[in-house]
Amino acid sequence: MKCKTRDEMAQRLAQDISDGAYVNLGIGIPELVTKYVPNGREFIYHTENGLLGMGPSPEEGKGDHELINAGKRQVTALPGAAYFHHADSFSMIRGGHLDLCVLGALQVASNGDLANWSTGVANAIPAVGGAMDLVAGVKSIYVLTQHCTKNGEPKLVDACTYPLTGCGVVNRIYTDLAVIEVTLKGFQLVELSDGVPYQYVQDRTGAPLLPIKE
Amino acid sequence: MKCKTRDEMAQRLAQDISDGAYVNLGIGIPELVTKYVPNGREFIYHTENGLLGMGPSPEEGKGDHELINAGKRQVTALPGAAYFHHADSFSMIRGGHLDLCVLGALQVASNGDLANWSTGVANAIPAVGGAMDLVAGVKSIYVLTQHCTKNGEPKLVDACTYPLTGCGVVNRIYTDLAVIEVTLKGFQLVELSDGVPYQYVQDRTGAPLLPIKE
Amino acid sequence: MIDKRVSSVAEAVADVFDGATVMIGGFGEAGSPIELIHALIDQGATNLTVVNNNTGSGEVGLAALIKAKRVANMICSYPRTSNSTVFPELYHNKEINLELVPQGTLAERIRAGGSGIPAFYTPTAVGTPLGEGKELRLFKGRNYVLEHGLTADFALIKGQTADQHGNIVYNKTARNFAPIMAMAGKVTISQAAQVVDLGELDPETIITPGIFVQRVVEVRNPALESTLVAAGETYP
Amino acid sequence: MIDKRVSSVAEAVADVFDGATVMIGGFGEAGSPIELIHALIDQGATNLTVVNNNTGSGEVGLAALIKAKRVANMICSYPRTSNSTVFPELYHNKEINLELVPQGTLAERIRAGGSGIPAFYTPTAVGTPLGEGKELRLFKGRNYVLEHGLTADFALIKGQTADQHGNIVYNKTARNFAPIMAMAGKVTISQAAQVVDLGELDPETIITPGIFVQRVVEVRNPALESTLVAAGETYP
Repeated sequence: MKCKTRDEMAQRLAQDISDGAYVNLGIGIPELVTKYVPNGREFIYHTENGLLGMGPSPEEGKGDHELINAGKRQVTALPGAAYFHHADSFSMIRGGHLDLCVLGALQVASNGDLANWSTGVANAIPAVGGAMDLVAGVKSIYVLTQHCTKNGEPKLVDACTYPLTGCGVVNRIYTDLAVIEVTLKGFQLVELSDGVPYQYVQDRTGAPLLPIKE
Repeated sequence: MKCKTRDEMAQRLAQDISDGAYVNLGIGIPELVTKYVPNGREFIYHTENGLLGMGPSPEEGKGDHELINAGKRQVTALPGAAYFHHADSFSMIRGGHLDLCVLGALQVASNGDLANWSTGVANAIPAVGGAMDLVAGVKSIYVLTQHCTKNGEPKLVDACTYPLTGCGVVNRIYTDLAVIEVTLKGFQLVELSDGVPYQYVQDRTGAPLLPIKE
Repeated sequence: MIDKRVSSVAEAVADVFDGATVMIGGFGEAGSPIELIHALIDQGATNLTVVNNNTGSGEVGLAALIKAKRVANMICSYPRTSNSTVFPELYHNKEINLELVPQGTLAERIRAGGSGIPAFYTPTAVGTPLGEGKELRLFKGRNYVLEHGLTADFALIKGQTADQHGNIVYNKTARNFAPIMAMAGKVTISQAAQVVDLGELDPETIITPGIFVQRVVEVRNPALESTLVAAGETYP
Repeated sequence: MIDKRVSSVAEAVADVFDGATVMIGGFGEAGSPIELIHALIDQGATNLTVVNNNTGSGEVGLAALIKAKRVANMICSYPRTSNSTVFPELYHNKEINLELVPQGTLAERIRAGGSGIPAFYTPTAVGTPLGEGKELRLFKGRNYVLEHGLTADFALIKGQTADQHGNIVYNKTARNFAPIMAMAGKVTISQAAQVVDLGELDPETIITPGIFVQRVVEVRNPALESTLVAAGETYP
């Protein structure tokens, strides 16, 4: 049984992105997707703070403090890039112009509900950023996450217990164990990681997992 | 008795525009205002089709077919000018960023209602352009018009009979006979053209005209 | 390699379908994508709903499309123009419907449509015939009408310079409705006088980012409506 | 001669009053008008409502303004940042109120405020805690929440190059909220690394037309938040 590493998860997801797609990558594991663009394809990255055509991090010392991504890290701008203001940036998001957003998750429910911005702890400072806009507006939402929390709790659940980011928004989930589609009937297994048994994944999933369609 | 000419009307109005004002001029008599900017003042002209800092017509043969004003005549762009798209242009208008709009009128009512886009004739093709946005959004609306129609009917009336452009929007009226402020009490005479008697103007005004305040 | 260039205006508009809503850029002749409109006339799609500020002039461009009776519904702010005889005739014969929208409301509806905003409130047209029948609502003591976002199956626009990603810059007041129509069109097609290599446009000065544009076609010396009208040209 | 230049950041913010709503540009350190914020700290206005995407970092700029207890209400999308200790402390002590707004809704509310749109509907936050208590409405079978336009008494922004009419261009992603805050501020004050003569900015490439800007002040070598924080600087 071979659970996928974070890099392998990102690589697997990248295979499902079509050539020419406009993509917004969340902070964390989703950023690894840029390392695994399949041969012959080109993706254009959008960062909600006002850049389309985002390139990799600059060489040490060659960056601009005012050329950053949504994670506030320095990036570069590729040929064909464009800068714009925040309202235009979220017009792209809310208006359905982006093809794909890849996000992390605290929980995903079998009806596609996503919780990824707050654990709802009473004393925590809430912070949402652009997550709610992204899930409400981008054509496809792929979640890239470990199948379970560090404590072994399922992240794929029957109903989210954490505060929601959006209702019925997630299309696909890529984990260390499997690729799962969110359908009207619930979680639909698409693919298992090498040698991972179905039951192993079902046992770690908090809702029924429909077996791979023949 | 000396009724003002169109040029004199425009010149009189121009005296009431403060230095640095952002001004939108309607088509027709209002365009004459640009000829009479008082010494020491500078106005910045906005044309709703996407230019701030509009200058005079180009020299014959030196214009650009795609540098036009709202009346679709060729104009020029002065140093400090900026181009923008239609939504931004009407953000300026609707958002109250323009100081003054000077418009012609079919009728102005004593409550500030303006009718200037349609005579309501059954078979006419209606056309409104940006007039309704301008009167709804610009800080001050000055009407520049002959006091009466060609048939001698009053244009300043108790209530408009033509379809409205906006309700309670007109601040001041500059005619060949007088300068009139629209107040909560109705038409308030501010100034008479040289030698024009009060009664002469009142006779040609379709609503009570409060005499000049002492 | 992402490349949105197509080789002809005919190819660019090939899939416009009967009954489509088509936004067409331009304010008067400034920004009017005449070559794309003429290609649309050749292409034959009919029963169109067209969104443009005006209705064209003479018998070229938008006026020619209307004269060819391809346009069932016209959404615009100012259908009367000098040299505009085509629209009035069809309108009086009840062969074309008109939805008259104040210019700023038209612009905002288009921008809203492209921005995923289904509806908004505006002070424009309150208490006028164009506000009649619309939902009124008070905010801070002032009345506003509810207006709805507007989208289109296709948007035809005219740029000055474009690249293969669909980034566009415009010429002066030819910009007008093009950037917002590009946002509101499901398929946005831009003609441009020049298509340059990627990286030649400064990312700081791009007006329409390529994400809003699906096809770009180079039309090197675009015709001007007024020149064609003055020459008595008609299309086809 | 129209000339919106003022000679110092102190003069630029002199009339900010207690209880004012102040929009402050910037996303993280990109576009943060640090010198204007520091001038505002010196100026002393208090009980402010501040609109910014974040809450600053370290103890300079916005974080320093908050630390000085001048900010009663914070409207932002992401109050947590690395190196952000000032806001959490005051928040936990209930010395500052937080209105949390999704980033795109925040941007759209600011743009609406500057555009004379009192309210609009958005799909963002429907069914989430941030949509609770808000008016819901169906359009074409989908639910949206009503959101209101946001304006400010003052907007403090940072440009790259400006002219005396207040036209502004920005540096890369420092643009972020500045153009829309300029629209929404009754008095918009921009610092700029360079103020050039009228006509030097290309009218095609101006991002913020001067009509949205009331004051411009040249700040030649603006400080960067991260540099100050790394150096352990505090203000005042």
